[in-house]
Amino acid sequence: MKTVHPLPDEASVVPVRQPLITVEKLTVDMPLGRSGSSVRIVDGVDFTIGVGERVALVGESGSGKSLTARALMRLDRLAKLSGRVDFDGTDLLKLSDRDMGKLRGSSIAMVFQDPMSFLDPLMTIGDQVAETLRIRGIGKAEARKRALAVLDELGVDRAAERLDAYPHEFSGGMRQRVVLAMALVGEPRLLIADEPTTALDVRVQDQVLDLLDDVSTRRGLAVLFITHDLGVVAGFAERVMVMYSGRIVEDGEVASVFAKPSHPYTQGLIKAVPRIDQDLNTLYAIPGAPPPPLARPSGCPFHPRCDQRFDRCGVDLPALQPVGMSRVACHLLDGKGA
Amino acid sequence: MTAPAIAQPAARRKEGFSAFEMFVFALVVALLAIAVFGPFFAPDSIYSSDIANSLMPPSAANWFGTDDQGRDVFWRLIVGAQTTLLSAFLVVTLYSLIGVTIATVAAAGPRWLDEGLMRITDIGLALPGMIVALGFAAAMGASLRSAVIAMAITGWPITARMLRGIMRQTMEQPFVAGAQVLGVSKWRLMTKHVLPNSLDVLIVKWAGDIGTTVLVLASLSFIGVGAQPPSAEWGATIASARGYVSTAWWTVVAPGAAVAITSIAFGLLGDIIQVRRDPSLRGN
Amino acid sequence: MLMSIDSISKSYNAFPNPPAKVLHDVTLNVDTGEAIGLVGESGSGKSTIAKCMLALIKPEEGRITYDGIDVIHAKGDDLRRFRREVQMVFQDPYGSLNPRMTVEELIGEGLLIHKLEPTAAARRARVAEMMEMVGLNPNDMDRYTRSFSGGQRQRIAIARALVIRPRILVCDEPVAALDVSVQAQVINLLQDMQKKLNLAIVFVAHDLAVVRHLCEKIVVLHKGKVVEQGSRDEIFGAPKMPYTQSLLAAVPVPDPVVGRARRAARRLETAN
Amino acid sequence: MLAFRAYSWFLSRRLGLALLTLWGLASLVFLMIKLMPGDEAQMAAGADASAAQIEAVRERLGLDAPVIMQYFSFLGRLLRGDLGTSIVTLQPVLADLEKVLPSTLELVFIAMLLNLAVAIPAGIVAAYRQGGVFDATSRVTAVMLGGMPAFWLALVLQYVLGSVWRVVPISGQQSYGMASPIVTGAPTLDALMALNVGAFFDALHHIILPAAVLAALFATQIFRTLRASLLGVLRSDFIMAVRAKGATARHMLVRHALPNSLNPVLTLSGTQAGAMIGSAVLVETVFARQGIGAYMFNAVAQKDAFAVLGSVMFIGTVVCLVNLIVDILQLLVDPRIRAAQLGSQGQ
Repeated sequence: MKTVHPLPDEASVVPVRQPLITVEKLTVDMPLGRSGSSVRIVDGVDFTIGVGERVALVGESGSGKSLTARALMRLDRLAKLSGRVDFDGTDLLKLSDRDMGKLRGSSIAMVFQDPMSFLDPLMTIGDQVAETLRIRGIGKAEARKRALAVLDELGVDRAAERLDAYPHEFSGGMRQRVVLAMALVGEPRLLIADEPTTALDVRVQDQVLDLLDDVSTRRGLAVLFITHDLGVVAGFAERVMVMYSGRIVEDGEVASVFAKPSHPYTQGLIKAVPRIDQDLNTLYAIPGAPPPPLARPSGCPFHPRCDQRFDRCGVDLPALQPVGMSRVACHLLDGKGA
Repeated sequence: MTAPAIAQPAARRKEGFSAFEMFVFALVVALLAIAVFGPFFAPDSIYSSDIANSLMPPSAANWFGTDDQGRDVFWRLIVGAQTTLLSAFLVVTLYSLIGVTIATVAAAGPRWLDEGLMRITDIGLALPGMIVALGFAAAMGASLRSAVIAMAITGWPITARMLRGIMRQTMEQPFVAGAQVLGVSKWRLMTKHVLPNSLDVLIVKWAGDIGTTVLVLASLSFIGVGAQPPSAEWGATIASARGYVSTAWWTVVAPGAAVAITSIAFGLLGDIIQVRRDPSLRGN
Repeated sequence: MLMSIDSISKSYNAFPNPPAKVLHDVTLNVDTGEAIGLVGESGSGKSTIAKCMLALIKPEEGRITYDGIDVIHAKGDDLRRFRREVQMVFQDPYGSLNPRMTVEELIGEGLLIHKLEPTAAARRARVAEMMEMVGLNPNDMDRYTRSFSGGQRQRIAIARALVIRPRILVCDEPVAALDVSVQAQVINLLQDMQKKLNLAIVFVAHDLAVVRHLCEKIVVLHKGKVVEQGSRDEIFGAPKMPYTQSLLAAVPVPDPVVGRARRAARRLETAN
Repeated sequence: MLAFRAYSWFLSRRLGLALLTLWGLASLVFLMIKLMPGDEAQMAAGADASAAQIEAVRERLGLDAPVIMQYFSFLGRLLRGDLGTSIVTLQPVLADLEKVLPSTLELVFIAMLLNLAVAIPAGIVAAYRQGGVFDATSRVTAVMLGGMPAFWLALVLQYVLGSVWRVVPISGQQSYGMASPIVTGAPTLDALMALNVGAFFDALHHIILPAAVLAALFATQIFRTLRASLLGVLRSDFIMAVRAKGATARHMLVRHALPNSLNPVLTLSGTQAGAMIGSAVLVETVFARQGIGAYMFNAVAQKDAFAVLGSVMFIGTVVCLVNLIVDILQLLVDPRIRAAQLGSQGQ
């Protein structure tokens, strides 16, 4: 199936999806040295991903987007998590390590930014892809057969011959396919993709996006796509969540967020990106830089850089509130001085 | 993209010293103080024999007992501390100077020189250092001086190899290319940009090296190619006391413990500095 | 013509494997005050060209001439003038500034080694002036760079390069490592400096949108060869070569309607 | 074909380096001989030699020729296996060493087994439970053992375990009357070959303490290296990917983390095998074993400089060979090294 996932019509009613994963008040704290203190990287994040839905999580470095994604699978051993992550009726944060392990790879899988560093250099590609199945007690021959099938599906050329090759013998784009195969072979229902195309050249990025597009449509796979590239979001996702300084500041359908961003940060971000299809005289530049997690400003974390700030912004932390079909965390929505 | 930005402020935070770290610092300072000032208080009798009082067990008069010549073990240890530590410092300083020079010339020089120096270093690394040092010391005539020279000429390869590797890494950094584009001289490039950003690893190594050197020096003396009796150097002291283990254990235990404590103290100092540079190596 | 690169080739020794050729017969020119973009994917040789232009490496074949200087063989006064007039800014804002130098030392180093200001006080004044120009606070002069953000570091790097008034600034992916919201600041600063100082900018990048925004002339590279070069309108409006076309078609557009339409059209084309 | 070319390049490079090292060693030993104070011929001939004997030795060693010629003839003698003559035993040094080598190799072999058998499991557990009780205690132990002089540890343990508690023999290689016919020269091996179980366990009983002391000296290094390497690997990205597949901790450790962290351990144990032969000097004499170390110790004590320098040359050569073998083994084991050493053949 060679189609680009259609854009939901802005005016039409958004199809109601069965929720697959619901995240409530998720916080992630990372310890600081041995002093016993810690820093809050993700600060109370709520969202839902529906069955088969593709959601993009956009943010800059230090915004907490990657840690949010890893928290869903409890992959950071040092991170202290709190809140609720409800997947299919079970709270993942309350599962035993053993039960969580069973879920990883089979219900939720993950692909990462730099495929090379996420492959074991000493194990053949075939063994690494089949491993997800072998761990679950599937026989060697059967696991290998299914690994080969997935590699074929993802367009790895001469997959059968290359099952016994090592990661360093593959090119960047092929490695990303292998990593994707590793994630998909367990037939997960949610795929978390952490900047899977950032390290790739544009043409390879495009192929990988096409691949993700096809696979998720064909398998009804929900995708949480983490990126900082608004272009990728626009071309791939149905919904976008914008993170800033550990919180979600805007969440809505891609079409409406890009057409009419509500949060000043989202507005700035969209205006700040140069475009291949337009000439502009000067780019809009958001002043300053994102705050480090240890030095977050009071009130709305974006207020020092915001050109629409007013008194209240430096004092109160705005909550994420529904606005039409979207959710936005900004005091402007309450009206000035309200 | 996210990880380094988060890790940095955490890694940069200054932390206070733990009780254990304070203890190690205190131990090192105490050892240094003993080595520098101790011998001034030592009685002259430590070099003269008093057979009537030989092999006396520890008592109020002789805290660590006396040896086969009736000399006070405690005061001989104090005097030996100076010999041992001074020699160790000398050895480490000498071979570090050789190592830094060779590494800098190799890193800055043309390819053939780098290749040549590194092959020589490889040879040095491939050979068992203590055995070659033993050979040199034996050839030059067994004495503490021979042992120190032998260890200095066999000790430099690790430093040279390590520092040259680090300097090459530093030279790959964009700021070095930036300085070249700016037109800085080779001398300024090495002294202002490359060396300052490479040497700190070596400083960490120095503390640990003192500990190892104390051990090897004692070993050479024990074998008989280092300090010779009646020197109070610890290795030589153990060598001359080894026949009395069963009759007067203190004559062997005390100097051995002195070597162990010194070597462990400096080794721990090295570890502490290293962990402060790279907190990920730490235990908890 | 300020700098001309005349059919240079370069290979890297990969012994025991055969040497890998990374540049084949590359020719291009840089004129005074123009912004020229070198674009290509990884392995296209764009950074190698930049290094050759800065005389950090030497091509085996071909000539590079800067304002009458034979760059590959330059020595003495010629080399000194070349080093003063051709400067660069790197991608990595963390590795490109010596962590053991203060901002003043960093920016002032060029003034010092080219003896452009007689006294330390005069140097300091020039550094302050330059800091102001690139949007930094001169009060931060005595600080080390470790507490600065990526965007600020890139400003320091730009100030360091520009304080000695070069005529060419080679930028190797200067915004690729920066946060999206900070990229625009640096792009605008470079654009601003180019106009103010009549600076020629050689902009090496993989991001075609940024290149389109900044450069009047574009050189497209693929596997060490120049595939196509031309003005901004030629390359982005009517690319001739299939490689350029495929490269442009793959760039995502931050607009869901346009972006999806482009992808759908392209997939239809590749399917046929 | 590319792979074959790359392999042969790697092998010839390693062989070349080994030959270069041997040449460097020979030059160092020549330098040592020249550093000796006094008349070389006089010393080689021995203290009681007559003037005529001294002149004969001078002639044989070519000591009247220019230094450079002496150097070449020295190299020539080495190539013929002439390591000089001991002035005490009056035998060629090589012949003496051949007799005592098996005993040392036996000691080193058993010490290496003990070393790896203790240090590797300890390193794994300490790294996996970083910061735990085992990590803390094993690190303290490693620091303590690493700081103790081996010869002193040998003396103390010999006294406590041998004289006071009497759980091991005080010294020697075998008990009186337990000798087997000498075939290899290594007591345990000879006992096995003679099918004498009693003698085998007797020899083992004698070797266990010296081997343990030698092992302790080196186990601390293996432990620290493996722990650091494993900690590094456990933090790496692909371990997270393995966890994301749902692997159990055990699977992750055994199949991924450990293979990826063994490389520095392998390199180190190669160097150690050589260094252990050298460190035998510190242990063998304490336990009155008849190995190379004891031979060298006696040579030093009797001021038999030629025997000392011959032993240095000999031990150095053995170490070079061991290093070469380990390098080649490493190439065979690790595809990543293969990739790095042989040049990337990817894509």
